[in-house]
Amino acid sequence: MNKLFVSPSPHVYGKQSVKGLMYGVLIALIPTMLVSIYFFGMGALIVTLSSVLSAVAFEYLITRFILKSESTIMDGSAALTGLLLAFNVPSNLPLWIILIGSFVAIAVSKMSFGGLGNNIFNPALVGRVFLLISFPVQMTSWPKPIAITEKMLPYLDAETGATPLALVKEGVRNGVKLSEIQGIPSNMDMFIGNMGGSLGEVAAIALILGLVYMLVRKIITWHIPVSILGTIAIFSGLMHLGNPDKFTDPVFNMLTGGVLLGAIFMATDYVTSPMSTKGMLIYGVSIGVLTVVIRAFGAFPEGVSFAILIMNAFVPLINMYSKPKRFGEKQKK
Amino acid sequence: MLKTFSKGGIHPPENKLTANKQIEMLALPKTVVVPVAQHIGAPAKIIVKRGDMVKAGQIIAESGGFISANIHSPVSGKVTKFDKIIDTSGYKKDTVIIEVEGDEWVDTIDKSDTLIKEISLSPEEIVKRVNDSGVVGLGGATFPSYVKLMVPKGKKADVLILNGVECEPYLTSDHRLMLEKGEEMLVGVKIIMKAINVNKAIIGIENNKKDAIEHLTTLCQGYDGITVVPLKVKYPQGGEKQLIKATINREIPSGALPIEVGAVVQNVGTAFAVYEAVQKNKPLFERVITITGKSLKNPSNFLVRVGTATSNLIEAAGGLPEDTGKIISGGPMMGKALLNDQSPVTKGTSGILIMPEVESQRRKMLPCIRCAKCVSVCPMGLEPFLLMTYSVKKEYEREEKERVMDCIECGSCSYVCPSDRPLLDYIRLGKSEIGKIIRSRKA
Amino acid sequence: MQEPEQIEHQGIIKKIDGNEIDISIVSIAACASCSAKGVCSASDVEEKIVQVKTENAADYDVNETVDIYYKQSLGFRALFLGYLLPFLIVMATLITIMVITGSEGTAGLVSLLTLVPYYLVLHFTKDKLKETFSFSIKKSYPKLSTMTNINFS
Amino acid sequence: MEYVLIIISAIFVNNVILAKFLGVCPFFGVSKKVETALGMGGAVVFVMTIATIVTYLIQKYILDKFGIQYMQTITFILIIASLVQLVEIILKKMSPSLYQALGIFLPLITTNCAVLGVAILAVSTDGFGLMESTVYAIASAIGFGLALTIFAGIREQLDMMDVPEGMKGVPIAFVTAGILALAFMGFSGIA
Amino acid sequence: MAAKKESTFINMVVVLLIVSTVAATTLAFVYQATKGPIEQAKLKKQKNAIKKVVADFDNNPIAENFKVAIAEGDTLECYPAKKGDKLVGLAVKTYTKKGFSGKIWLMVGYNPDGSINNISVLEHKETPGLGDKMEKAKSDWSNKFNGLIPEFKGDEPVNIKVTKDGGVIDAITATTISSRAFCDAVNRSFIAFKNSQK
Amino acid sequence: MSKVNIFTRGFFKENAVFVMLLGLCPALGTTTSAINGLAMGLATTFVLIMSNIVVSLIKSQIPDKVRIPAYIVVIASFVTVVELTMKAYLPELFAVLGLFIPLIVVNCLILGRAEAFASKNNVFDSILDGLGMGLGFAMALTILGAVREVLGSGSIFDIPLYEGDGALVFVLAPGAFIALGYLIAILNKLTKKTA
Amino acid sequence: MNENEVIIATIITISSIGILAAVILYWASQKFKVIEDPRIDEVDEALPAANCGGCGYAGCRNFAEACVKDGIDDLFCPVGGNETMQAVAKVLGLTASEKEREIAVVRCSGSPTHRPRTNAYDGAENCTIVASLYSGETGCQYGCLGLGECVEVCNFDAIHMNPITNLPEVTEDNCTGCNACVAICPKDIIELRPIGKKSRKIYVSCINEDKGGAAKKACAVACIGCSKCFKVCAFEAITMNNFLAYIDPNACKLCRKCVDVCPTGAIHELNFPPRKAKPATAGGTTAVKKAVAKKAEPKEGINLIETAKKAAEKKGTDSKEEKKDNDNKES
Ligand SMILES: Cc1cc2nc3c(=O)[nH]c(=O)nc-3n(C[C@H](O)[C@H](O)[C@H](O)COP(=O)(O)O)c2cc1C
Ligand SMILES: Cc1cc2nc3c(=O)[nH]c(=O)nc-3n(C[C@H](O)[C@H](O)[C@H](O)COP(=O)(O)O)c2cc1C
Ligand SMILES: Cc1cc2nc3c(=O)[nH]c(=O)nc-3n(C[C@H](O)[C@H](O)[C@H](O)COP(=O)(O)O)c2cc1C
Ligand SMILES: Cc1cc2nc3c(=O)[nH]c(=O)nc-3n(C[C@H](O)[C@H](O)[C@H](O)CO)c2cc1C
Ligand code: SF4
Ligand code: SF4
Ligand code: SF4
Ligand code: SF4
Ligand code: FES
Repeated sequence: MNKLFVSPSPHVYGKQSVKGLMYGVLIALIPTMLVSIYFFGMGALIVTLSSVLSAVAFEYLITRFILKSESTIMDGSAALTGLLLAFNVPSNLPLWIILIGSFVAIAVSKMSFGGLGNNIFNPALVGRVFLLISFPVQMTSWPKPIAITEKMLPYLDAETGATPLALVKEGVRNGVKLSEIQGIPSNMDMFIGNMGGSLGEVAAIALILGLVYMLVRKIITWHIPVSILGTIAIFSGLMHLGNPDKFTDPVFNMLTGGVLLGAIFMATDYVTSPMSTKGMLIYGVSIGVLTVVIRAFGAFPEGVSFAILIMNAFVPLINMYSKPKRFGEKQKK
Repeated sequence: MLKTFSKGGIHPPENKLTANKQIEMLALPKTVVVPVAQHIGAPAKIIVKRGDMVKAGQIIAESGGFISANIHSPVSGKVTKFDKIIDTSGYKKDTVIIEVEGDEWVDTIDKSDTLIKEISLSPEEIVKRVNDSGVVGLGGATFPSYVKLMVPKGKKADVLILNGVECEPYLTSDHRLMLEKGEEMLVGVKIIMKAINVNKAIIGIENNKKDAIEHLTTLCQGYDGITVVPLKVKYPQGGEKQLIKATINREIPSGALPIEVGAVVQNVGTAFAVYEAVQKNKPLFERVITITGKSLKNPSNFLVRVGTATSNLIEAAGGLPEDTGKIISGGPMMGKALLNDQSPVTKGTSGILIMPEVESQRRKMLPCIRCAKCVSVCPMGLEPFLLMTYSVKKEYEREEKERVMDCIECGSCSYVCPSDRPLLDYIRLGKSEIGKIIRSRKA
Repeated sequence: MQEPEQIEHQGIIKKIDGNEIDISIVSIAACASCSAKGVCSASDVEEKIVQVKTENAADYDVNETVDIYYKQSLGFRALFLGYLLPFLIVMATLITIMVITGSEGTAGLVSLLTLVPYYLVLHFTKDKLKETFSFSIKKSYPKLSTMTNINFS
Repeated sequence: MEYVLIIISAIFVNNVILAKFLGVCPFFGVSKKVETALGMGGAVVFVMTIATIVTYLIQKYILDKFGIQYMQTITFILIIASLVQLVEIILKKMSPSLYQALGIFLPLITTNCAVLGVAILAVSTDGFGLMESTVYAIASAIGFGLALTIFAGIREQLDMMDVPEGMKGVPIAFVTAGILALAFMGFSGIA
Repeated sequence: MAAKKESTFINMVVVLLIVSTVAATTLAFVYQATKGPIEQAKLKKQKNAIKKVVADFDNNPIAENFKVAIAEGDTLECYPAKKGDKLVGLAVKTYTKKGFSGKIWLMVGYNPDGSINNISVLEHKETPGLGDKMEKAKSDWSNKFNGLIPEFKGDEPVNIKVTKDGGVIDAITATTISSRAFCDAVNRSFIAFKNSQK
Repeated sequence: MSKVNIFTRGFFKENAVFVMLLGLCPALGTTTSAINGLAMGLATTFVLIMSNIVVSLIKSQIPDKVRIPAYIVVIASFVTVVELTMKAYLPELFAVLGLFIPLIVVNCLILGRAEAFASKNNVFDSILDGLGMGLGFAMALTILGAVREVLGSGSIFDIPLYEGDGALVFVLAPGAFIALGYLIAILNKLTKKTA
Repeated sequence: MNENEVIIATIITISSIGILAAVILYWASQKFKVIEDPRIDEVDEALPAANCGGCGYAGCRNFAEACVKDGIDDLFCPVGGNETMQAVAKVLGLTASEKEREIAVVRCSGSPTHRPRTNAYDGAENCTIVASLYSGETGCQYGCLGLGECVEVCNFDAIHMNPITNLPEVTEDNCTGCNACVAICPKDIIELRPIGKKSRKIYVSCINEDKGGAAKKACAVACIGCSKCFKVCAFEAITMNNFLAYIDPNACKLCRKCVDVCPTGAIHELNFPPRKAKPATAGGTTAVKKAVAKKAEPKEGINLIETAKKAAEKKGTDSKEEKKDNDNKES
């Protein structure tokens, strides 16, 4: 007889693995990727590839030469961070800026904290916000989308325009009534992704497809995305009713500025979101509120990235004060 | 919607390979090795001498305290040796070794198959008989059953819940028992009801045993106050807290016993054992054991004498497959991995599972990605990832505050973790260290 | 919600008198982790004596290290009475007088002066407060490892 | 509205610690336990407010009156240092049990950049009267408490994590604070 | 440790009194000594600012300053620059509250014909790297204004506006808010200039 | 302790910013450029030396219990001197450093040195100590300022190094924290190796 | 206001504020007398600041407090040892009693060649967890589990796993005798023993309490309880209990007779000079040990002996495999 294995129970294991989950999210992002190539052409491809590759490379180099530990690049999380970072920047961003972004995401925000699972803040978003504040010019000039069937959009020197949110912000600041602002795409265009913006944030339909896929494969639960979207819808709806000239309507709010990308793919990042369902709801609602507040009153036209980062900081507190309901805990006193 | 418990739970592949295999008698072994500690609580004290001739059903070791149980000889033959034999934990424990000669039972046992419905004994007598017969819980914890039949002063039970859930994958011994000995079991239920003075009993059965549900539902018509409740298939529904929640929607408070919410839980096998003890005067020395495994030639349900070596069962089921990597006593979720195939089966053995080598090895542990899957499956509402961290960092004080002692060790968390973290291993470590601290605090 | 959180502080038993135990605790300054605290007496470490009543005083010995604890809510109540309530009173007075007289000087001065009666009230309710703020004591948990706190050296 | 803007600005947009760099030492020192951080925040609200009221009065009725504004630094520091001690003494005298409870709960409050800095900022901001100064002080203190509490939460979590050797302790705390400040920049422009 | 001095109430009070008095006295003298230079530094700063924005002059514009009302309760200070007796320019100290963070103070210099001669930034709190490009030291953006004569249509400025709003000024990249504020301050100063002509 | 040691330990072994983490507010708040950092460092050094001198001179005259208020008065006086002098002769720099000049008074470094060193040692040693500690502090601020300036504005001591703006964050608050964090990490690593 | 008035105003204000501050701060210092004994700080300074808890107190400072309060008669800092205690004594004006330094010895020599594996453990890598689950990967239920929890808890880099023997080894120079490893080992394998003259020690490197046959079957170098050493010891330093010999370090005169008679080589000698070559009379393993001991640097004693023993018996193909296994485990 061979030597038997002895281990404590349980002796069987579920099918999900870290790799599987990460690759699952990557798969869920494929539709978005395709739409972005459709509208932004070469740029989308180059930015995405360089971001993903550099993120993976940085992680490899850090594990190999600085931490001198086993390389972790195969688990897919670095690639995912790279991909999401790319989805959060304009498709005409110069290469060197992308490299800085993915370096900040991987080295500063992830590996400094100990790598996968240890970071407090969403790496891709830290990378993005770092870039946004460091290189505001490059980070806020968005190529105008052109369907690939008409013409393949080149990488760096595409014609640029503003995002719908920037248009609105600009207009409202100048006291123009919302209904009179020029150049806002139709809801349908926004739904399929025919508008200016970061390359992964534009295609609502593709993002929602990804959400469905992740829900079906039980990669994520509904709590975070639904609570974010619901809050944004209700909160911005109320403000819109209060002053339709100044505050945009809920549909517009949901379809623009990366709300979907943020709610579905970035706020749900396991590592940086709360552990209990109650916590997830608190987290989601807060992100929704912050997003609307930043959009309506702050300097930045879009607020999801900041809202998620700010709430990332609150996650330890949320975890501390919203424990799951223990079995046998006394019901209401 | 089928009833089930509200929080957490998983659904591992069921793999009930032996669901349709009738219970067979396993041939008597040549020798039996009977451990004196087969139950929770104090080990029993040996009362036979070397060389003594014993009959099946004869008491060979006496209960060693309030929480303890008598041990009876499972066979007839000669006591050849008292020895310390490596048990399932690898540590040496006291055993009685008996060389089998014939199969002579103690006279008082009614060996017939006839069903005796009449319950003639008084509750006190029932408890005494159950105690004398060495009946312990067959659901896995091997808690001396008579203790449970004595409702503590000031407490009142109003319902008896029968645990026919058998939520562990692979195992089918309770399932078969319910099908084949349903009538006897129901009488056993009646006896327990009488002992604890309740007039309501619920049999909880998971919906993957439709035949048993049907069978017992029909039989129940003849028994007042007993109902069958089909339950959604979800592990660990068999845990008593979960079962009580699922069937009567009551939650046992942290650290309390079922009686706190007026319930008593017994395994269906225990009910059958009670029937045999009370109506047939037969002590507990044999039980139904499932021997199963994907590469096993002939997975079966056997009626096995306590003390039979595991290897005997394996032989009877077609021999140990080449690719064996692990032998587990019990189910894959809660069972204990055996060091070798020599250890004897005990009253608590509900199954022997042979796992092929490819499935036996754990995957490499990765860092926790805080995916909260363990939190969402924990039926006790705990945060396993946190408990493990506290164990690793030896932060036992905080771990205690996170209610680690509530963990029922169901293993759902380890099962589901995508990072393959040995959550339960470390939680157990925490529980045992904290247990020590709590005891020292009381002392 | 959860079990009542506790606030704990380690102390050393100074005196045992019947079932009253005097425990000395060391309260450290906000800049406690500052590596210069050893040289900086502006941030003096301070010793305070806390009295605890307990049934089983017999279990404890003088000089034993013990944990004093009380409910977290009690801690926040102390915070409220000690700092927040006087703060609210000051603010209320400040606003009222500003609105009535419009004079900053008066408002500022009077509002600061309201602290005097406030503390007097505290003084007169001393005994009642003493009942409220009662601490419990327990044996120190064996510290098996010290947390990896930020190490300022 | 004026006040709302002062409040939002002082708590979020120009957070004393994360944007103005005042009181950084206690920020890194006290932020190990969330409850302590919360309590500290409450106590600082009181101290900062009282200190600001007193220094405001001194500035307006003594320094400005006699034209000796240049003595601001020396006066303020003496006043604030004594004030903090005075509060503790009075509390101890007046209600020993309360004082004990706080002693177990909170670290001592020391004068630091935050209290002095906020007092100076309050009196030197154009258009700030007593009310505005006071509100500003309160909001700054709340901002201080908020940053402290968030940071304490993060630190408690980081203690349980496997931060690489070289980054453990101070460095990672700074990086975390940096990213926190980055996140808080999202508030910029509000107000 | 050096022998510690015994603390008694009296000696403590006395010592502190002495320390305070000595400190106060010293400071008072330092103050006296620096008072002049401080004033001068302030003056020099203002003078420099004026010098930068208007043509050569030989008078003392600061001494000749006058206030001009531009709206109810809102006045700006003007400094006439003269060569001989001839007015060669007017420096207007102006501000705006529309900056990205807080007030911006400018010194706008006008030629007698109302065209802008030059502008210098006195004080601002705009973001380094963004809004601070309005400073001459950081970029020459503010030279864009030189030579322009602000025009108005009613109360609305016409040309001194960022291009986005229909004006002629290209905003500093990614800094529309500061640029806009800058224009606002300039327009305000022009009202003062015009009113001073009356 | 040797004189050399008294002087040098402030640079590395007991560096106020990198090792002892003292005076963090000015260290973060004024280091938007190397020159600002240097100026702040020197201002602090001046106060440190002067207060060390005075404290060590009057130490034996001060009753124990009022030494802290007495020291505070001394320190605050020198801070005011610096303040006035800067206003008079370096108004531009004063405008940049602003609030942090009066805040020198609460810099633990200064009170700490007065307490720990000057109140126990003679004048000469105290000067050395103040000089060492102060210059160490100034050095730290300059390094941090230089790093932030290079990364954030693309220049060093106002000398441009490359085209363009650099990563703006480093001039802003977040960059200050992050840069100091990594500087400390690197320094830890270096000192550990040599040790 | 003219200049003189300014000066006067300054002086008056500051002086009055100064006096106010003096009064308040004086009052404060009266109220908050720091009762903490300054000697605590000094003692604390003298301590190694390892905060290891080896002294029985939560940290060095607590220990310092205890020293100041209770005197140092019953206290000992194992990390700093006698030197530190002298220093502490000096601060307090007391005298410290000399205490012999103690260091950890590992009482198990069941390397894989001596103690075959009977099963493969595959759970969390933590000795305590294994111990609570079952007896371990070998037939000996007493022996070292080899997962190195003792290594993890040592703050002084004094104990390491030898990848070949899969047993922990103590680096005597680093070991402070802090007791951390002793306390954590779930099998009670590690013992603190006085360092002995010239660091020499003789001890039974086994804690197997089974009868000889069973013990020998599980592990070739186990103490089989044959009592030979007991009989040969002239100083009554050896006791027999449960088929296991124990050598009392205080009674042992380091004569090494017992080492020679042990049939399994379970008695180890540490840091002795090499012996003169003598015809190998005792069992094979002992002979090997002796032969090697000649070459071995005295300090490394057991480690080298073990390793060399291993080398001598290298016929076993197992060794390579084992090594690989260990490597895997450590990564
Ligand atoms: C000390 C102790 C006392 C118990 N007393 C009772 C009892 O009075 N009544 C009862 O129904 N069960 C009693 N139990 C049994 C438990 O409720 C439970 O059924 C047993 O531990 C096995 O449960 P498990 O198989 O779910 O782990 C007791 C258990 C212990 C450990
Ligand atoms: C996770 C878990 C799963 C369990 N599953 C079962 C089960 O499937 N069937 C069962 O009879 N007992 C199961 N038990 C044991 C029950 O909790 C309980 O102890 C038993 O039903 C009591 O009956 P007994 O004393 O007659 O054994 C389980 C316990 C736990 C903790
Ligand atoms: C931290 C921060 C500081 C900023 N500072 C300024 C500033 O000083 N001036 C300014 O006009 N815009 C500033 N902005 C940018 C504005 O918020 C906004 O992005 C800009 O006005 C966009 O307009 P534009 O691209 O159309 O110019 C800042 C943004 C951030 C995040
Ligand atoms: C559902 C899901 C969402 C994720 N979202 C992000 C993300 O927004 N940003 C990111 O850097 N990594 C994301 N990751 C990858 C991974 O969790 C991340 O790199 C860790 O934060 C690194 O520790 C995501 C992973 C999953 C499974
Ligand atoms: S083993 Fe314990 S912690 Fe894990 S899921 Fe089960 S009850 Fe929860
Ligand atoms: S399931 Fe595993 S990876 Fe997920 S939170 Fe729990 S321990 Fe961490
Ligand atoms: S000596 Fe003890 S703790 Fe160390 S490895 Fe062996 S069993 Fe584990
Ligand atoms: S080997 Fe053991 S006794 Fe020696 S220092 Fe390490 S942990 Fe302490
Ligand atoms: S320098 Fe320490 S708090 Fe500001």
